[in-house]
Amino acid sequence: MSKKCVERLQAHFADQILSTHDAAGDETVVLKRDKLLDVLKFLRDEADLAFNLPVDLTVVDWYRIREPRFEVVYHLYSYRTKQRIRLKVPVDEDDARVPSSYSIWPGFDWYEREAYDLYGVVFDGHPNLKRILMWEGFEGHPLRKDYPINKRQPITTLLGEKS
Amino acid sequence: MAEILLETEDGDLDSVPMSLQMGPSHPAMHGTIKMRLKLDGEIVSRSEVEVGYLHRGFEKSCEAVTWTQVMPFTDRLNYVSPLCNNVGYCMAVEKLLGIRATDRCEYIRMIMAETSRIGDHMTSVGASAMELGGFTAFLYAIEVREEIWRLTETVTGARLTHSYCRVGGLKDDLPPDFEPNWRAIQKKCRTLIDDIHALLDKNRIFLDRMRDVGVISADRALAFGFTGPCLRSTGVDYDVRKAAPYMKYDRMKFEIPVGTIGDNYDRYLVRMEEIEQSFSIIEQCLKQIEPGPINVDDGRLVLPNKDEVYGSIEGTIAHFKIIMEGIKVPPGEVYSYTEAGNGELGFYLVSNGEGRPYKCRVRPPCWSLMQALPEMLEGYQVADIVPTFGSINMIGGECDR
Amino acid sequence: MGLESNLTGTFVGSRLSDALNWARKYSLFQYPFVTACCGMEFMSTACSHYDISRFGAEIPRFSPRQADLLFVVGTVSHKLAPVLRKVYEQMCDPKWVVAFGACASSGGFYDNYCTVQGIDTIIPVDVYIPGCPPRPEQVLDALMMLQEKIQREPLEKQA
Amino acid sequence: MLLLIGLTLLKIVGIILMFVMIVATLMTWADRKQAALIQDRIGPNRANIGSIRAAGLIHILADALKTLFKEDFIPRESNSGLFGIAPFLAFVPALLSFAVMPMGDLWCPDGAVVVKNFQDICTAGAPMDPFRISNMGGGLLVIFAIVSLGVYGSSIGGWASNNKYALIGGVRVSAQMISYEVTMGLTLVGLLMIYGTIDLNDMVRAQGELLWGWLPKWGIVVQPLSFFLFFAAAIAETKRPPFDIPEAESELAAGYFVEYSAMRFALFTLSEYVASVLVAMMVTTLFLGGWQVPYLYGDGLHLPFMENVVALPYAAVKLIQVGAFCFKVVFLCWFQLQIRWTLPRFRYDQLMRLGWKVILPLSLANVVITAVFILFTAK
Repeated sequence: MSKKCVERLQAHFADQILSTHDAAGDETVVLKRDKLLDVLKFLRDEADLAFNLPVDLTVVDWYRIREPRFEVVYHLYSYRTKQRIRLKVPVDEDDARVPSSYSIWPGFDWYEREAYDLYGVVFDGHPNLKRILMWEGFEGHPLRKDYPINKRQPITTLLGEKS
Repeated sequence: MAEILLETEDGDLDSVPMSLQMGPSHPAMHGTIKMRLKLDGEIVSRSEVEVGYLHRGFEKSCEAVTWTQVMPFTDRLNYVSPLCNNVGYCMAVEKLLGIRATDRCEYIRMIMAETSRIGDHMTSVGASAMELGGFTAFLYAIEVREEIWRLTETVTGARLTHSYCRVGGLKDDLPPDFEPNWRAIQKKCRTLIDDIHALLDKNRIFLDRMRDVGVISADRALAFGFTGPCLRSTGVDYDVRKAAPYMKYDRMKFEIPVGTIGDNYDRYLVRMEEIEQSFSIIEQCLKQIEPGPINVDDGRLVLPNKDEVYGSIEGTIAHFKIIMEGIKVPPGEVYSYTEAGNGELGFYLVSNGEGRPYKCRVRPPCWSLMQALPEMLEGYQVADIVPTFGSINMIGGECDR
Repeated sequence: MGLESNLTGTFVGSRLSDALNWARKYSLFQYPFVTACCGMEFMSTACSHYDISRFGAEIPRFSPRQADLLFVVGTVSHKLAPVLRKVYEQMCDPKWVVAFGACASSGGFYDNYCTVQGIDTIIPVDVYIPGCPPRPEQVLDALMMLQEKIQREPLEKQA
Repeated sequence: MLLLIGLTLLKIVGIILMFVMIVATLMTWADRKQAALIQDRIGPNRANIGSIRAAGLIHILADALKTLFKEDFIPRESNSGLFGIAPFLAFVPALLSFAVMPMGDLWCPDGAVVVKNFQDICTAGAPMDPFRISNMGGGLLVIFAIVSLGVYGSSIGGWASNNKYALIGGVRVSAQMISYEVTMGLTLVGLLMIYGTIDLNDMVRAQGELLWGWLPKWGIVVQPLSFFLFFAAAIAETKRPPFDIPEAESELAAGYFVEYSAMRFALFTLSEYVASVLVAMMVTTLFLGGWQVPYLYGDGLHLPFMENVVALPYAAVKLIQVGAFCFKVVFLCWFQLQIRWTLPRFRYDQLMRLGWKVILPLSLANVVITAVFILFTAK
């Protein structure tokens, strides 16, 4: 169903597309980071694409499995044309930065903050990029594969012992 | 912002904005939200929402357990409608596996998901009424939910955290007396729901508190990623069950109730109407459902019978392998979405071919709703925070995960 | 009130403590510190089917100053822990704490980076309710256990 | 002189302690039980003395005892003097206003006769006034004067707590109570014009007259609109739900008394219940005929359209009248609870709008209509 939009993207941003696939019927486009915002804007504004509902934004950490380590994953939906698409942007660990899509969909505001909080991917141009789920002063990014699951950083200890 | 507030029209009366912190432990904040408010008198001039007080590491926990063991974690996402989450997760894994559940299984899943949805909407409506001081309506709503929970308990064995679904099937079939029980409960619920309608629908105070409060336009709602009753209250008829019918929803006749202006009262009405639609869907399911197997016929996914486990060596080994190593899911990634109580509940699963999820991301509908809250509150009064926040139906487990 | 130390052990003291404890156990104003799933069962306990009010414990006071019983309902994360501690400290004596559900009692199955492994690492707890979430009957049972416990409390503890 | 003081003290004990306080305390119980009834529950019933449970009445005792021995906390950052005195400022005025409430008619020690307009006149000697504490003239004004003092307790308490929630609550209290006092006063003007007095007992006596020979001239009959307006405004004045905006539990946690614990907190809540009793008494006195029982006068029942009088002893009549008054008050208290458990809470500005834009203009219109009516009928 959304084959068409992949073709549209290929026609317009051929140099930006690294690869495409449609595992289990989910159309996926892997993009370069450079002109990401242009691609997103294109997806939102073109009448036959009209991806106006930002569905989901997350990061996959391919620690020691793949290079580059992180993949920022966008899921978009178009209410008008009933299409869905998944975009993936691979970024390196050393340079884990992606331009913020806040200006295109305000709905990605918290998703980007969450990705920053839990994975440490920085979204350039985000107006308020700070931790959202964890508290200020938390060290590290818990959803990275190299963060041990039960490494705790307690703020309060037992009553009586002032921490 | 402060500077703007200090300037009044004639410039002679200064008003200093007051900052107020609401929550996280505040009766209206569900215990898990902190709001920093800038107040100009009683008017909220700016607000900032802080979440994360119930972050329980859903994703990290899921990565540490097998595909099947994720089920209890999904229960505790939206703990008001846990069966919707169960179904959503199972469908995601099944999509990744490339299988489809049996017909009977899908009907049962639909029935159970819809009962869960009724419970969810009842809780939401009741809680908003309670927060407005209408404690009686709240208790009526909880009574409806209680009846439904008692029924689900006979099916799933648990009142709230069911873990009822399994990849490729269900824990158990419906009990034989499910249908008469459901009819009896439906009757009881109907009278209670009528009572709630009578208490609230035309109540002048309730109307005044809900009408034209917390308004959001359809465009803004879409841009914020709204789904579910909150989006539908703005007039957008997006419902996953209609837009991309999964299971047997394509065989169901039901309406998508939509609001007009996207205020609290619309959200209330949409929820109340969806309850009616859910009743009708369950009715249709019960008519269409036919006897048959509830699990797919695949020894790699479904646990063997207890007879086989104790009686044959193959059964023991199969049981052991599935329990200890988990079912094997082919490498790949998938995004599967269903309509949960609050909107589109998406699961983005990544598998590397092992018995555990490599990544199990959930797209919580509340998350998108919550980030629009400051916009929905701006310019309204302190007292309006309560119904607006209530009508969003923020569920901590789902929002913070 | 300063009087207790003189009365401890005397006949008057023990009668006074009996009467006081009796009053306290039937007048538990609760502060619901509700965070997660257990909150749903907490609502059910308050609702018509189970009706916690029979024990005189239905009045929620959202100001910790006026509450006697702190119900910690649901998972407490490290981010929330200081808040819980503060609420506990703001409560006026005498006060009791009920850890409602597995998460509040022990962290439940959330053995990970963000969850407090039982609220007894932060504040003292009087009654633990197991279950994920506990059934309303269990909650009522816990309430009755707490009432028994209150009845047995010696006078000098009731400063 | 000593006798007079002793008698007044006895009346204070009788009326305030025996009646008002007991009704107010019972209201806390009735509140919980009524809620339970409406919500298909049982409500408190476990507290017991021996094997007596008395349908949960014993819970009142438990609550009182517990509150008495709870830690009395004064926040360090608060203004401790004002903080400590505020609950009494709220509670005492609420009790004071009962001083002028007539629970029964004047008592003639040497017998009385009923004159043509159905009022008893003493045959010999001066009438005594055993059913109200003080018979100072202008009872209605005294009540208004004292009730308006009550606002100080709440708003000072809210301010002295040094807590933002309490402050918002305190500000809301003052706004709400001051505006509703205006409306409350105005709704009664029509009544004053009809009865031509501000003495409460005289008003009640005037309500004993019959219209067209059968309809008691109660306030609710001659001023029906004013009855509803006054009742609404008076409930708002008590700060009880649905007008509990100053303490709005879901927004302000506990509003102006958020920092109060133990007895001081109990005094605030109790003063609200006492205010409810006061409202019930005022409505009874002004609109429901006070101690009047229809057709019952000093010498017995004067049923309409019947010539002869069903004779009753004078003392029995007076007793029935006091009983009728108490019954009406208790009924109205219960009625307030019924309202409380049915309606959601107003919003602050909606409450103000209701007061200033609905009740006030309506009561003004009521005054005008009454005036015109009186003008024409007087001719």
